[in-house]
Amino acid sequence: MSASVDFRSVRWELEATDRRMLDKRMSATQAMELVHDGDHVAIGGTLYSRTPMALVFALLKTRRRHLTISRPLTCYEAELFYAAGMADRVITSWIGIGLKWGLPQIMRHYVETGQAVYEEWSHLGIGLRYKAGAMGVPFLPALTMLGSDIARTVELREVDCPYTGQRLAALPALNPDVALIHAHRSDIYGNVQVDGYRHMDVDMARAARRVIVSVEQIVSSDEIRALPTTTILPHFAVDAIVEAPFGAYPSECYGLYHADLRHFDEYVNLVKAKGPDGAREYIAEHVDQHDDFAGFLASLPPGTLDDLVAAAKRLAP
Amino acid sequence: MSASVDFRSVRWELEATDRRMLDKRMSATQAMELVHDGDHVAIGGTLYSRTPMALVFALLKTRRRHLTISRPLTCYEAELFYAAGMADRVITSWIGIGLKWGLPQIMRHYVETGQAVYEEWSHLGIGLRYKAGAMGVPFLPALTMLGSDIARTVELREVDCPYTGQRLAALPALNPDVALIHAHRSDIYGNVQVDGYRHMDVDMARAARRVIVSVEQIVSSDEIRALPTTTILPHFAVDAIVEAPFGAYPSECYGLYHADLRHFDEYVNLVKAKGPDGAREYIAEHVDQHDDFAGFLASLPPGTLDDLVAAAKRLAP
Amino acid sequence: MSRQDVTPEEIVAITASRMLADHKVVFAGVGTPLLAAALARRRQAPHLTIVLEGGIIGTRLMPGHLPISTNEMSAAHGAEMLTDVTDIFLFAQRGFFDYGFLGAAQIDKFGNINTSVIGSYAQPRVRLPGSGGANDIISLCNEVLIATVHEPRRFVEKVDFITSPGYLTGEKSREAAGLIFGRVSVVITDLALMDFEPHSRRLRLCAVQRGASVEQVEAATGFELLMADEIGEIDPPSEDELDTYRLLRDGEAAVRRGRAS
Amino acid sequence: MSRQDVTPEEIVAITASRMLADHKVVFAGVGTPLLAAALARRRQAPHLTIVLEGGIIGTRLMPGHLPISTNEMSAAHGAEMLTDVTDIFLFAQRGFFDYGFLGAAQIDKFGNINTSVIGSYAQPRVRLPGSGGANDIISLCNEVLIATVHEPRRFVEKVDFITSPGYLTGEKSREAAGLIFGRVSVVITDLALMDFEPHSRRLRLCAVQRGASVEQVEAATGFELLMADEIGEIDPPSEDELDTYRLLRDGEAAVRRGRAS
Repeated sequence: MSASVDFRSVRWELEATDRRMLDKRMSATQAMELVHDGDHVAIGGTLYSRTPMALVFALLKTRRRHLTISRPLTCYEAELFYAAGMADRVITSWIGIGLKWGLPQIMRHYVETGQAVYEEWSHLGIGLRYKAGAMGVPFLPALTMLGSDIARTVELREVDCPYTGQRLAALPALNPDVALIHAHRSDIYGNVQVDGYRHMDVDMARAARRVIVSVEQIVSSDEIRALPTTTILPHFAVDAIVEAPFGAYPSECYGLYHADLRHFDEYVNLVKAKGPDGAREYIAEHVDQHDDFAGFLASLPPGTLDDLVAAAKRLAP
Repeated sequence: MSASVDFRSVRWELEATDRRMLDKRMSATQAMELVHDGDHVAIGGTLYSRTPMALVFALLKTRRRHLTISRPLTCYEAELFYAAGMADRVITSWIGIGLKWGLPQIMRHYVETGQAVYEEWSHLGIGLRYKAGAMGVPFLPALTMLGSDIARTVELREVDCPYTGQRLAALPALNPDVALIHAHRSDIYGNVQVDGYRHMDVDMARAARRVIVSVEQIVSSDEIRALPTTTILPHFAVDAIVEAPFGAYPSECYGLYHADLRHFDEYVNLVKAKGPDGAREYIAEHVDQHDDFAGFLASLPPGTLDDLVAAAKRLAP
Repeated sequence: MSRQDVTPEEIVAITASRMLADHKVVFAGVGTPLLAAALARRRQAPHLTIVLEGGIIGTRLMPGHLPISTNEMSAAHGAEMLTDVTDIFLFAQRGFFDYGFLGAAQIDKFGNINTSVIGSYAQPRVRLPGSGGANDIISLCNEVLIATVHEPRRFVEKVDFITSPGYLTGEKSREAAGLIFGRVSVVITDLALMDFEPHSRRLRLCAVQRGASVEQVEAATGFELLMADEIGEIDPPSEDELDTYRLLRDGEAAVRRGRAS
Repeated sequence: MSRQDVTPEEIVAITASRMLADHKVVFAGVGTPLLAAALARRRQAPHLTIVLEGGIIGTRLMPGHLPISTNEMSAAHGAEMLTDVTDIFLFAQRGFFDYGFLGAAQIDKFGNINTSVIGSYAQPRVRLPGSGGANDIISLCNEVLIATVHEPRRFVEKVDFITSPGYLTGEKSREAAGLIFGRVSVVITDLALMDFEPHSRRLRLCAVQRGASVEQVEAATGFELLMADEIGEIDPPSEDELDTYRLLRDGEAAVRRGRAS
């Protein structure tokens, strides 16, 4: 198991943090100054839904080293961090691109050659680890992962219920150094709202020590106040707001645009042909050669984003 | 502490329960057949917000005996159950009508004369007890209630974190026999939606063995599907749906109508003058003499409900 | 594709779909489980509620647009409730989900499933995607169905790694590990239907698919299968099952094309 | 009411409001704490975020319509976020709330608060409303302020019942009980401002309200108060503080009536 951060120091750090209600808008590049070598970076959304790709691309540009990446279900972004030599460890329950694309070739390469660690938990296991971190307790009890080899490999401990004597799995709190989240909108102070399902973003962000949120749109605080039940994070739980329209592309953003499966095809074909070099070629072409994520989006085939918006209109309730 | 139900038997009972997707509409009177003498009945909302008063009145009519009542913050409904000789125990964190009305006279009378038990937990303590019940675990750890006399009187136990060694309070699961909830709308199958804050209704209902929900309005399943993030309970977690417009009166229902403070004044004046007899007079006049809750509402001074609707329009975001 | 060219995947999904009773709640993953659940809703189980781990309860699937992820928008189409991932699994832990529905890269005679590594964990020959929600589903749902194609490399004496615990080492070992809820009831393949013998908790052949023999099943299984007292035979996919299945999978237009060809 | 007729409650609330720094997050109950927080937002702390246990973050209070319950609609007016009760307390447990703000029916020299029973628990002389969120607030918020009127029957040697633990029996007993977070910083009354001596954790007089004497404070306190090296004097409510406070409490119309009378 990865070295767990003591939940007490996480709390004391929060108490000591500057959490003033300021205008927290900044560029993705500026926001990445909150990420340091050796950090544990949690990535919001799941698989190819509401992945904070604008932030992921900005982080890739920094070439930070020795990162630990955590995510409920990883997509190709995990491979990019490995191919770029930035990550030592991925904490997740599932690695892949999506069912359609088969086994993830780059993750396989790095894990099978011993160059990278894939620390595997169950999906609920990860979820309860973030939740314990968000709740400010060092563990949460559950009836999952028991008896399995994944429990053994992560050295999962157990706890006896003091009332019933029932033996339970004890999921240790996971408090990322930084959480990267993509959301539908926020005000300049960081009152963040999402539509649709919430993945594990709420617990992940509240558990994290620093929180960077990219949003499709910055709105007025009055607009936030008009829909207060869609707020997932209050301003005092957010450190940086990055305006990034289509900031989840090629992931989907619920209700707004569909995932671009052809872009994943392109990536998968590239790594099928060239292995890790293909992933690095992807980074060189799509990340490094653009000043920012908007530049990447502008380089897509004409009509790409319009088509994804139209597809979402057909699908959303 | 009240005898705790083993979380295992609660689960096995759920597995064995008929949870077919049927038309679950019934009258409040019919729904009360799900409540038996000796049951633990949890009441949704808090204080005078979204209290399921139509269901509370229907339950009062049955004169069930030896009930345990649980609620995050009780209002005058707890007094009514005591005055009617229906309750032996109230599990809550706070008893009263509201700050404005001072100490609750009837609760005081019954508790101070030893005729009734007020089992006191902290507010979060109650919340985590419902949450443990809803999560299907026998306890949840927390850093509250420690060192206090409320912990001592309820025989709260502690648990050591198997990773950090930290001592934590262990809040035991609370699985009510029946939960009474008032909500904004549902379809006939019991897909239940609320607007605004959620109190502890979600955890309370999911923890309960039987769930009765009154709603302002029955809507089509298509209308439910149009607002899926406002759904708090899916149909398979609900046993009975009672259509009850203004079913929270004299409590408020978020966005729809304000609480009727004058009605509480009337009640408080009655019990100030006559003690428990005043509460019984209230029941005789407002509960027993009407066929149903609609009859009670019809007996209110003309314009009462209109005024409360107008007040809500001014207040909602 | 004509009705004659029935694929092993189709046989598995269609057989599995028949196991799902009306009015129940099924926690399905994408792929075969989701297709089987969608098919059941079109046939014997119109009130079956499909739950997906993305936080989706009561999805209405559009033929030809079945999601390839449990948390993409098409997976949420027509849902009665949207919540979050952890919450969905907590519903399972409370006991609300009648069926859990899993595939398997490797499965052993006690129903343990491996979707993590082929070879050793430290130095895997093949690093598979991992548990996802499979470990939670098999640990928490009331009844778990496993559906897979029947190959000797999948049905192994001992899985390389227990990602998702079936009956562990048999007898009462599952309960002893703390897994006090849920049970793995059946394994459905393109060759056979199997359950678990109640005492030993070993995999037991109950029925074969029409056209398959007991010997064929045994040859495709890398360990000794127990045998039920009577071995039944499973009806092959009906025309309606196949048509509906393909409609769901490929959509109206593709099915029309298939019929025309 | 004229500006001369300042009530004890007004002195408490106004003194308390001055303790709240800008940009902080305060978890306030209804009554004096909420009024003090609202006043602070109108004066030195416009970016103060008020949180209410009903599930409300960032409420904007309407003068004259301050809620009498933490979960009525007027409490949610203009809120940035609405969630549920338990979730609000979990925010507190994580450490997000800079201030917790409590009243007290009984308080002892270690800052322990009783809002449960006068007399014995089994046979109380008076059954008080109980903890509500007070026990959680004092256990979980980063810094806790206690505000109350100063009367001997409230300031007792030993509370009849510890509903909400201050420093328990003093010294390190709070931490030893497992309450490793948060601290009770000050007690604010209509007569004085007190803190807790760092070693013994006993209540210590720091300052008196203008016009009150140390002797008066001692007479109103049912136990021996420690004394700070220097006892300061607290400025009385200013005209602006009083006007703003009454505007918030009574509304524009009532204030105009008061001025006219």
